[in-house]
Amino acid sequence: MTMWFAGFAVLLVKMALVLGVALTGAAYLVLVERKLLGRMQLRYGPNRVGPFGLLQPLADGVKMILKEDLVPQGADRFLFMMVPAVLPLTTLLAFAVVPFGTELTIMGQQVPMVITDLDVGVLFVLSLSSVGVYSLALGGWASNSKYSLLGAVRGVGQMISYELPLGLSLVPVIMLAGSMSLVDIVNAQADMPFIVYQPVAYVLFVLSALVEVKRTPFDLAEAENELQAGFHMEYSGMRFALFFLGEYLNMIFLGAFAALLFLGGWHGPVLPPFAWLLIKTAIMPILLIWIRASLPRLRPDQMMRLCWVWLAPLALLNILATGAVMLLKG
Amino acid sequence: MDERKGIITSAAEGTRGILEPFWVTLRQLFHKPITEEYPEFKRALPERARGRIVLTRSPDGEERCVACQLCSAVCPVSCISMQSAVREDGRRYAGWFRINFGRCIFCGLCEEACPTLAIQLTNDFEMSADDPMQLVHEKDTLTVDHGGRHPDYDFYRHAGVAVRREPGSHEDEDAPVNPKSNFP
Amino acid sequence: MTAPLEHILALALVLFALGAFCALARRNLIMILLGVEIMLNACCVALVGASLKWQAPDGQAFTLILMALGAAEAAVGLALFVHARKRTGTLDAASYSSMKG
Amino acid sequence: MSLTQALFYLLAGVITLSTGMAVTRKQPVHAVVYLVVSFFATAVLFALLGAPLVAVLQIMIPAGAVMVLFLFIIILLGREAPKPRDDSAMRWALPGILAIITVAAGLMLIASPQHQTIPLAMAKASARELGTYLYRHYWPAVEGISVLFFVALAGAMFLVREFKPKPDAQNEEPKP
Repeated sequence: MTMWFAGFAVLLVKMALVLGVALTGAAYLVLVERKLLGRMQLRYGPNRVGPFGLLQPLADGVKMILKEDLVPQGADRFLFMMVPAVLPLTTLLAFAVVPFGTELTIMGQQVPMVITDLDVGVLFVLSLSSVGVYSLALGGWASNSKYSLLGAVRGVGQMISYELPLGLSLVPVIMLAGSMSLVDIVNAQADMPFIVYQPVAYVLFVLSALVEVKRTPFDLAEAENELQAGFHMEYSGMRFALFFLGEYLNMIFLGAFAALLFLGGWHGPVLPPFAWLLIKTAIMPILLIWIRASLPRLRPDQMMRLCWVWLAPLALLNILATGAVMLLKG
Repeated sequence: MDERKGIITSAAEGTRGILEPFWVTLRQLFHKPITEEYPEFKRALPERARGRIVLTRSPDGEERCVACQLCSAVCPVSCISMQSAVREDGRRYAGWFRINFGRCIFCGLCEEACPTLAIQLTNDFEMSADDPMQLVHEKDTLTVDHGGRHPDYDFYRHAGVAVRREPGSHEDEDAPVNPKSNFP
Repeated sequence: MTAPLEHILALALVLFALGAFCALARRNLIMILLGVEIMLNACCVALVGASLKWQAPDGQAFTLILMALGAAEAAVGLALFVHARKRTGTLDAASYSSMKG
Repeated sequence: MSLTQALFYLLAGVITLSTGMAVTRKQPVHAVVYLVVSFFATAVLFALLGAPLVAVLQIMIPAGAVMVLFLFIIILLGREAPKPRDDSAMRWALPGILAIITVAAGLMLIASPQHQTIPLAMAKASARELGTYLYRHYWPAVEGISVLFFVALAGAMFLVREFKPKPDAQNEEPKP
């Protein structure tokens, strides 16, 4: 019984740690994005609150909490109030299967550095990402606003379309690792990260991930110059902040996911495993910010065409090729 | 795809079109920002910039405003209000004068309407406040002790109060015409 | 141990009845299709329970096939509704009566 | 009563309640939201009944994809003007009675005294075993489903294509 309680306590501590790291990371990712975008556009970005603007996330948080929480007339009140929680919730749940390193030995006990090592980890993550679509669809619908509705229709269309290449791009990795558990997948990359064998899958994954987090050049759901702010236009204060938090958590999560599936997870020389994972996780958000600074927005039909004419068939061909090579090699 | 170009040329051009912006943004990342940071560095505003409204004084230190209500009438957002009063010597002035800067759009029409050049727009624009009521300025905060853009002009030297001097001795005034000497 | 098989089957039965009720009583085409989805879900519950009872993966395998079936059915059904709505401007099942003698 | 047993009855209650709410909602969006709750609870139930792969796929396909599709179509088609003749109690009576009779009969069968309950042991099917089993024994079904998907895709694309009536299709007389 004491063992059970100890296990439970360790689990709670792990959850608190992951929650704290993820939320702080998301808050500071906003700062990093604003700074980087600023420098890429020949300006400074936030530099007033604290040294180098380091306290800016705190100031943003205080501002968001103190802002008035508006519910538009004719809105579906209950759905409108509840929906912003969906996106951060699903993303934080997905962090439960992310392993942060090899096992840790505390007081003679082997403690795995993952909240739960699910047998079907990759599928779990994909299923949660498909649930995140609800925040968009319901948020846009419940606001009772034309722009929100149009944003929701576009966003749902793009997200359910791009789940296909996202899922299919991960199949070769699962085939190579022979398991859907993230720990097993990372352990299978001890010698060589999968990006070496699967560069096409990595590119497909990054492109689909870009669509899944709805960022430029695929931010059609919130295209400012056509739809004001799209599906979250009517939200204000902390509810709006929750949408934002969800988006940035999602960026970090996709970074961690790509690091685990393609870049070899925590494996790396010299530095401790956790540091390697952090570095590899940071690649994706910074890439996404860089893309945002560089490329203009696509048209909806161009985006759908990219998905169904190029990405999905390419992902299928990649699976076929991987299978053929694996068969030939035995 | 352009029909005159081959598929390889257009693919190469497309790839270049996608990749080149990345190089541009990366290069700019290491440039010095061109931002001029505001509270430390303030740009000199042009003379005619339209900012906070003031009530100026004539060279002898008297208020220029004669409370004629023209500025209030012309104001498109109706942010100016006042009450006129008359001094014992017949000189008019504003009993109270109020501008609601929360509504003011700084269009400058009041300045154009003013016959005495009393109301003027300055190039001070830093007037934010926590409370909207702090943006309602009264006469004591509006009045300044100089003549603004026209330091030498004095309305009462031309008109306004009862004429005390001989005709023709005022500023810019020609000698009165003698109607009897004007016959051909 | 978990609950007895009978209780799982009872749950599946209640769900199936609810789905059938929805498909029969509602007039909105979307609600009818939702009823069908509920019935499919009830079948899944029964199959997974049975799979646990006999310790055989057949039930779970069939659940997967049923899910795929449900997805295909929803896709075609909803495409039909979009088509029908485009031509007639309504989703009321009672208004599709042009074949009535 | 063990923890898993209590969890089962809790989930059964949630599923029944939310499905019941879904069936009776006027607004299709609310019905879909309740049904999503029901499907989520079903997914947890599957995990409880030793089917983790099915549970995850339950979240992914019915709760994540199909219901989003429903929501998408409802949003796309927009709100309809309320009909003069709405769902009345009379129209619901017959299906309701039929459903209640079915449930009552089934429950009586289950609760009959000569029938003894079979408690289930805990078990868990691993994803790998289930996949192997599926492809070894039911590969024709998997192939059939994939063909069905292809046909469904083609059918859906055929149905929602731009509807252009030919200008003179009806008036044109067949030439002799």
